[in-house]
Amino acid sequence: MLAEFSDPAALLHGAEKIHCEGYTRFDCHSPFPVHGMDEAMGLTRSPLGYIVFVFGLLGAIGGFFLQTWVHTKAYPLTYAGKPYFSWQAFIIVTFGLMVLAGALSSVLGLFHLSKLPRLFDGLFYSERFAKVSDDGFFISVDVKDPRFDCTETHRFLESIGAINIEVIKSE
Amino acid sequence: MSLLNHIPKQSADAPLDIAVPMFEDAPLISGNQSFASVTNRIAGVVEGPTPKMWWVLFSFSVSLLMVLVGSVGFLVWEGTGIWGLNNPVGWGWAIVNFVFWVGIGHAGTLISAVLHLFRQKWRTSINRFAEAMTIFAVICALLFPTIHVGRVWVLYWFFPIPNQMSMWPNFRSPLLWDVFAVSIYFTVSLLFWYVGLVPDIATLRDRAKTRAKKIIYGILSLGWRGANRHWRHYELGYLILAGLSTPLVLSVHSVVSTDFATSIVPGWHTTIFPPYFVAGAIFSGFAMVMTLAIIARKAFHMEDFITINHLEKMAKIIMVTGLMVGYAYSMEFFISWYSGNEFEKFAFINRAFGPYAWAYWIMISCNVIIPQMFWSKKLRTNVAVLFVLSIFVNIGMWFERFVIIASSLSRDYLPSSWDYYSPTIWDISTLIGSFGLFFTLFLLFLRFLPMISMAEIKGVLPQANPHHTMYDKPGVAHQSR
Amino acid sequence: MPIIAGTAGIVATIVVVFGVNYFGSPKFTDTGYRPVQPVPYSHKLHAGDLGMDCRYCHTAVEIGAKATVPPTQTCMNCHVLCLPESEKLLPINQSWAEKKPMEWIRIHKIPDYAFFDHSAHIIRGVGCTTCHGRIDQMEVVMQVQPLSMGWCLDCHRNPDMFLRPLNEITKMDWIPPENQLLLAQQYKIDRNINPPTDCTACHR
Amino acid sequence: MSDKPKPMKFPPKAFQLDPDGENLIDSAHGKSYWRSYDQLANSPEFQTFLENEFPPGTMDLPNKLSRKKFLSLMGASIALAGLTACRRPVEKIIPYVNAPEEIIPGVSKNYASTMPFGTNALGIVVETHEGRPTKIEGNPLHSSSMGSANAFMQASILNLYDPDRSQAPSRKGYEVRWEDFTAFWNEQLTAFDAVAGEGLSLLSSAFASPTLFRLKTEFLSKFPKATWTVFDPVSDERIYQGIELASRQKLQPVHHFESAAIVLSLDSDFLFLDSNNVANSRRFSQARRIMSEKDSMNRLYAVESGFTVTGAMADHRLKVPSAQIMNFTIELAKELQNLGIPVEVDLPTSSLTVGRDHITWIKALAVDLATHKSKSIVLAGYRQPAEVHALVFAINDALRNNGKTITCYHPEHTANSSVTEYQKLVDDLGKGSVKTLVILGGNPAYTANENGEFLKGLNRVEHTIHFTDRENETAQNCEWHLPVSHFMESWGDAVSFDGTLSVIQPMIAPLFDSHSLTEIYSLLSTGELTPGFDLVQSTWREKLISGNFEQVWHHVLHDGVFSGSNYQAVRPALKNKNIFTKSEISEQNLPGLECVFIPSSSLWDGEFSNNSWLMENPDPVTKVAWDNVAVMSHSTAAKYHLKNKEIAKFTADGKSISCPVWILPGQADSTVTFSLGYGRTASGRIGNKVGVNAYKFKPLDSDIRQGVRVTGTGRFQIIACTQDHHGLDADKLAADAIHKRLPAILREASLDEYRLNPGFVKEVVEEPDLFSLWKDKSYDKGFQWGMSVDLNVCTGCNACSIACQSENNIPVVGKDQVERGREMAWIRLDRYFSGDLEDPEMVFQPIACQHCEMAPCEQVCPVTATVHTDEGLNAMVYNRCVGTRYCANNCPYKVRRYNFYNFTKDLPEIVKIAQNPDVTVRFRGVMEKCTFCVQRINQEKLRAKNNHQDLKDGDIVTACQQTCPTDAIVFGNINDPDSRISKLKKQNRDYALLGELNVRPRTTYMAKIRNQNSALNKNHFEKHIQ
Repeated sequence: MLAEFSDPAALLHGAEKIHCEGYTRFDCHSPFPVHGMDEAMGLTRSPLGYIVFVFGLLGAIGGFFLQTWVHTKAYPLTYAGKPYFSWQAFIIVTFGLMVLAGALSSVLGLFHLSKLPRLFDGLFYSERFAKVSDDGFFISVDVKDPRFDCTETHRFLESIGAINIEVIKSE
Repeated sequence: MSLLNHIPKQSADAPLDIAVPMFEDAPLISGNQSFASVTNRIAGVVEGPTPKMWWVLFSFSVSLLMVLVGSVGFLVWEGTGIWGLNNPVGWGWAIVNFVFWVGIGHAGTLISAVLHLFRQKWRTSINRFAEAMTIFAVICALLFPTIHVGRVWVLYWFFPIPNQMSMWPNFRSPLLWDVFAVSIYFTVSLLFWYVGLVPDIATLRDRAKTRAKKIIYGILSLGWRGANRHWRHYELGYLILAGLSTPLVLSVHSVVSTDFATSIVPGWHTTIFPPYFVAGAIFSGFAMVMTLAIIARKAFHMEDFITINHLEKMAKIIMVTGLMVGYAYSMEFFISWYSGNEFEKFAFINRAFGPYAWAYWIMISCNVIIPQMFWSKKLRTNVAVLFVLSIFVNIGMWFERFVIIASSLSRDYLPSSWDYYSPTIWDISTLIGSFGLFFTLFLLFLRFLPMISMAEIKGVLPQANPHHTMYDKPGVAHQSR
Repeated sequence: MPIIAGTAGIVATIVVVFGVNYFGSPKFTDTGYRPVQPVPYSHKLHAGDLGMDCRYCHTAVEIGAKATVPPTQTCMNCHVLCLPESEKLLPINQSWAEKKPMEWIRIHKIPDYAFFDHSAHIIRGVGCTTCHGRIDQMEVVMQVQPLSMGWCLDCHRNPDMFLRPLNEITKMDWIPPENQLLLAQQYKIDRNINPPTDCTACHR
Repeated sequence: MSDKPKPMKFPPKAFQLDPDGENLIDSAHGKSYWRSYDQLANSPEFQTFLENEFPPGTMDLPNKLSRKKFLSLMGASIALAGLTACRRPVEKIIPYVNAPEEIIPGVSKNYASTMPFGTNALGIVVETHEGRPTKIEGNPLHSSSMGSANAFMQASILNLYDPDRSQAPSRKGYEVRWEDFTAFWNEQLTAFDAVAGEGLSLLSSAFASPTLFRLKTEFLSKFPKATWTVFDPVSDERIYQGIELASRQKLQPVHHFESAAIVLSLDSDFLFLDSNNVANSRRFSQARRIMSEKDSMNRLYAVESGFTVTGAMADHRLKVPSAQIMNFTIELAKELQNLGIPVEVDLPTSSLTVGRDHITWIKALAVDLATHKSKSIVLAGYRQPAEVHALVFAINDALRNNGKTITCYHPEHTANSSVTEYQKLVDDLGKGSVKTLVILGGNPAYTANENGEFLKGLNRVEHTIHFTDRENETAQNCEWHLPVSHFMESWGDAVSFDGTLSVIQPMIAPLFDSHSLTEIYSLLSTGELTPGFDLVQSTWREKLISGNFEQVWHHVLHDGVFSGSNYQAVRPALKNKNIFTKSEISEQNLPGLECVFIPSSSLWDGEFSNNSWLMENPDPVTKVAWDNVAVMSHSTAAKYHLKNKEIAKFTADGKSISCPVWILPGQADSTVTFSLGYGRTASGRIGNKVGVNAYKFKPLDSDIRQGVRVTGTGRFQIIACTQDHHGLDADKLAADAIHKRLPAILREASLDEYRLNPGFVKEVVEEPDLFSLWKDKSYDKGFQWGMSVDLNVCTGCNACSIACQSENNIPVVGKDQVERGREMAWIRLDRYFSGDLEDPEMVFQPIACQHCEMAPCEQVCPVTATVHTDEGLNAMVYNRCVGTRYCANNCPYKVRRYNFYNFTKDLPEIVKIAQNPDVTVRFRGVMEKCTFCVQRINQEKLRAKNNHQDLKDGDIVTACQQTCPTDAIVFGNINDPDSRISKLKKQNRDYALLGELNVRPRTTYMAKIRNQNSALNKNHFEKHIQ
């Protein structure tokens, strides 16, 4: 069930209310991130940070060990009379690989967490929903939500100031 | 990773107008825009018919691109001998161009990442094509080290790939650091750019008329639904990327500078190089953004989004970094004198008064003297002046690299091996050609992707703030739509 | 989904890298090279069944860089008497009569910028079969080892298993005895063996 | 090198196709192949030709051309038969049909032989691979090379493989066979037999060879009325005349510099271009070399007009126009007489006004000579008139040097050049009294065609027959042209100045349809071609060797010399008081310039003009390659408003020449020096139309032309100069920097200063205490290679750089590339001037890779193409190089050379054969540099190890060290305290160039010391210029 709201503020209040009402499987859609929405929907902080941290660390360690191995084990050669293991020289590449691993993991991670890519979603059946990326503000409630009841929810959404509500049947 | 710890608090309830005081005056977006109007204006550019001007520019830059293809082809066929290089001067225009393009490639990520971390909202209007510019500039930059080697076909030896020779690259070589730094910088910038694009591509998808567009944009937008369960990860991910790119963007040009700083050539061997190169990079980068921004806003009537106020802010940054660069120039002289090292001393005196004096003084006037005009608000806010000056700065910065490389190499330790370096037609054609590559890519971007981040613009409109005073009395909101 | 994409990407790169440098390497491209020679000369017959010593034909192997392919002369030493009429030998007889050199097809080849010296290895006690395989069992000779730089280095770094008593250099069926590692230590001292891994050892 | 020279009974067959090399000629396809090179390049004959005849490698892909393939199995060839196999191109192995015992494929053999040079013989040892000569070195047993070789000897190997040599005889431009000529000549012989040779004239170059001399005498006895003229454009004729004038004897002087404390060189370049220069250099250096401040060294005074290598070595140099050397000598003689030295010659009155302080100069010099009786040498250059040489003889006689430091010999078997006879011949030609003219070598149409008289005369001759190695200017004007073999293809013999006999033995059968001079000489008298081997042997059997011939002969071939064969020294006395016909020698200050003509340091008299190595080898003094220039002083140029590189027009006596000006400090004012040998028109692909033909302006009977007027044309010429002399341009900035740096770069002191302060070398630059931030790699085990260069004896003669080029397959890049600063020389000679601009001192510094222990180049290579070996070599792995050129940028010595193009691509097949199979030929886009001759190191180490020996000090000799005529370069194991190298490095003159950079070079230099006369001393740390 998809309910459109007039503006970010309305959406925010709507979200707060429906959250208090005890709905869980609902989501708010807006063309840009609305501030305070996470609290309104009672969402916790994204775990992405930890993922990136771990991968970044792996990248760094891997990079450093690669270089150390190459110059001390694989084929130890003398350059300019310097020691085989000269860590100072390895720092830059280590750092680079850390950033690379971090960046890749953060991008892959964020899409993974937000269950994307998902090229086909029920919501796309709605005509109005196209506005979501322009200036539409919506709340969608999933049928699977325990509190979901077609008429109940409809009335409730109206009560929290939703304009034109529609029911999407994704078969 | 201390960045991550303070992120949630900020991202949650950061007051909207945290913007640094100097930017408080004047609204970020003029013309009393609404969400819809933003979308229409920006997406309109992509959806509307192709302007004649675009075709003219495009065909021009493609022909330049052909020049590049030609010169590179001949280079690979004949060998690096077609360039003006000689024995003392082993690096010429190719490396100059490389450093020049990398420098330009800095502004984009800097604007997006650093200014994002500092929550400089005014960046939203320029970050998108600044990022695009970065990526295309870095592509040009990567081209030069690739083609300047003697045997392009064995270039893969640069990468640690297991092979039947059981040979590995030399991780001690600054050149290898370079390869890693720049290619990683390219990858990260690309990711950063794409992530930023996703919501806007979704917009294009939703507005697409033809089926083809629907499919292409549909796939590219990965089924973005603007759901808050996306946004929450998205915002953090974007922030982390910014957090990662910030040290990266600062490191890249530092690494590039180590090519010179870690070698023993007098005039290269100075510890001041990393900061000085970074400052120079930002300097030239912003100049290039300025140039492009002015063209773009004129061509597509984006005055409302890229306001004079944006340009002025960039002008200020250019002036500041210009002063840094100027300071570095003077410091080089001081240190070489203070070191008492005969070779160092000569290297710099030779720069200013030797055979390359002409280049040196072009550099000084373009990079240090001319930017001083930005002290006057009048010039700072005059689009024409800004445009001309930004081009001067670009020229100046190219010459900076030329002076550093050519003058230092041409006269180093043993006078017996001194020799003068002058480019050949092929050096020149390759440089010109690289601009062709750059502008071709850039024009394609302007045509097929939103040049300004709609989502972010909307985010900084006053009515985007649910806590905004306008929402306290009912009805106002409706007017605003 | 992105995880899959990510891992898939990584796996793909690894596959490509290793694929290329396996299928592109001499190990794949060169080992097993077995061209047809102008004369169906059988090493199996001569070196194997007749048990001729390698050095009867490859004379310079102990003194020079090159093992040397024998001149027609060498063939004729025997073949004026033994089966002079065999049509297999026609090209040889022809070459001898017309003083036209034989054109054998080269099998074992290392790049021009790598300098290999047979005498250095033979005199240190590296046997023929180590690099050329069981020639005595080859009707038609083929390359059995990659002769790649990595392969050379493996032995130069740890030659122990390949050092022999000097009188068994050309022994085809030599296999390292149980106490090989011990013997190797002794050989290394006696023959002053310390294989270089410097670039200049082979490249100049 | 390693194995002792071997005797060789028969020329090894380069063409194994044919065991009894009768139809070598046919098999070589010489004519067809070389005549139409391009069309035939892919024809089947060409293929078989290469496969069978030429050693392999000649068929390699151009960009991977590798001499190593020469070593491929049985020294036979590999032909790429196209990509028939799916995985790699099929390669053919082509063994011999029957193998010569001598040759072990891949193992080089050295043979002793002799290089005839004018009337001298230079003993050489030739390195051959599969019967293919690749490298020439001096023969230690031979008195005139003493183990060393100069640039000409080194480069003569390339003349052998010169694709522009003529391939077959021709008559009136049509190709013929030798049989045709012999037939023709027999007719001639019968005709001339009747008239005892009336109207038959022969013109040959000078030679010193028992066999040739025997054949010449035989010929003249057969044809008493025939004339045999001997002529060379550059010869010592006047020296002999002078000595004869004074002593009434025909004598050949040989100078023993090793036992001379004082040497005075009057316009003589005895260390570089005058005859016997190799032996001179070696002997001179023996008296020059010092091991500590306690040793004494000789003192060299040079009086000359143009700066020469000898002048650069001089402790005191006085610039005097060549024409006034006579006045100078007279002044000196007078001064000596005043000092009571009995110079018993009636000296004419003369006056001399040159230099600022020449009076004091002469006084000081005279005193020095007077106090070193019988321990000094005075010698004059061949350019000086006979009187000067006579006077010099008298002076030496008075100083009792004759017999002590100078020995004289009665030259036998020698035919000396004579201008007067040549002029007489030209007159005869003009008169038309010559019916048949036979020219044996030489190129008079180019070298001696004053006013075109020679050619005019030539046209009046019925039959002209020219024997030479190529269709040169003379050949083009002759009826018959018959190719002469290179000395490495011929049997012959030669005798050196001191009479040492040696045999010329062929290293390879003639590549083309040619015959040796020996064979040709006998052909002329007998009318048939006798094998050179028999001719030489019969000479030796009859005339030279008494006793067991076979045994002695074997030794002669083996050693390259007939030991104990040298002449008896004679002790001539001064027999003639009135040398001078005139009683008054006017001060020869004619108006206008004095032009001096010297043989080119690269092309000699033009003989080497098609030799690319020499052509690209910069002149030691001017550093100009690929051109000859008119050298003049700053003030002279200023006086006539001439700029550097400006083309100036010189005119005198109705002759004129246009030549680019080259301003050089130290040239005597109002004198100009021209190099001969350039401006050839029929030399070959290298030598044609390069530079200016100075012979056109040179008087036939003199090397000096006076009263020359000059005007600038305002046009400038591009000159390929390997070392710009900034100081001379208006570039004050550079000049200042250079003279600030020079004292540290090239450390130098006078002997007195050195004795006063033996440690001066270390004090020149204050080095910060050098430490590194990491634990240094220790190089204390095994061999640790190092090199030491003694600047005190290095003359800057360029021999090392040609030897290096020959040993290491260094490509020639051409004038354009040299001009763009892309020359490839691995070892270059840096030349600096010090002192004041008008009268400076010149110093040389050979610079090759210094093999730094902390090499900046290694640090920066991204692909480990250059790393350090455990033996301290800075290894350059061509095949790993990607070509970033970063290493070259980071090399403070700028010794790394980069292959900007594929420089070996267009090399004619035959030239590729000259290359060293033990060294990779570099491909496009890779860096290269001095390797300390790592191939020699490896070979010697392997040889020692295979023979279970220890490597002795001196076993390994680098190419530059081996050839150095002054033994200035020493290479060895610095880890062995007893090795020569480590002893040298312990000396207090030892210093590391740019040592303050803490790169720790393995090559170090020994400071230059000038043994100055305290009466004329100059302070050495004054203003320097380059």
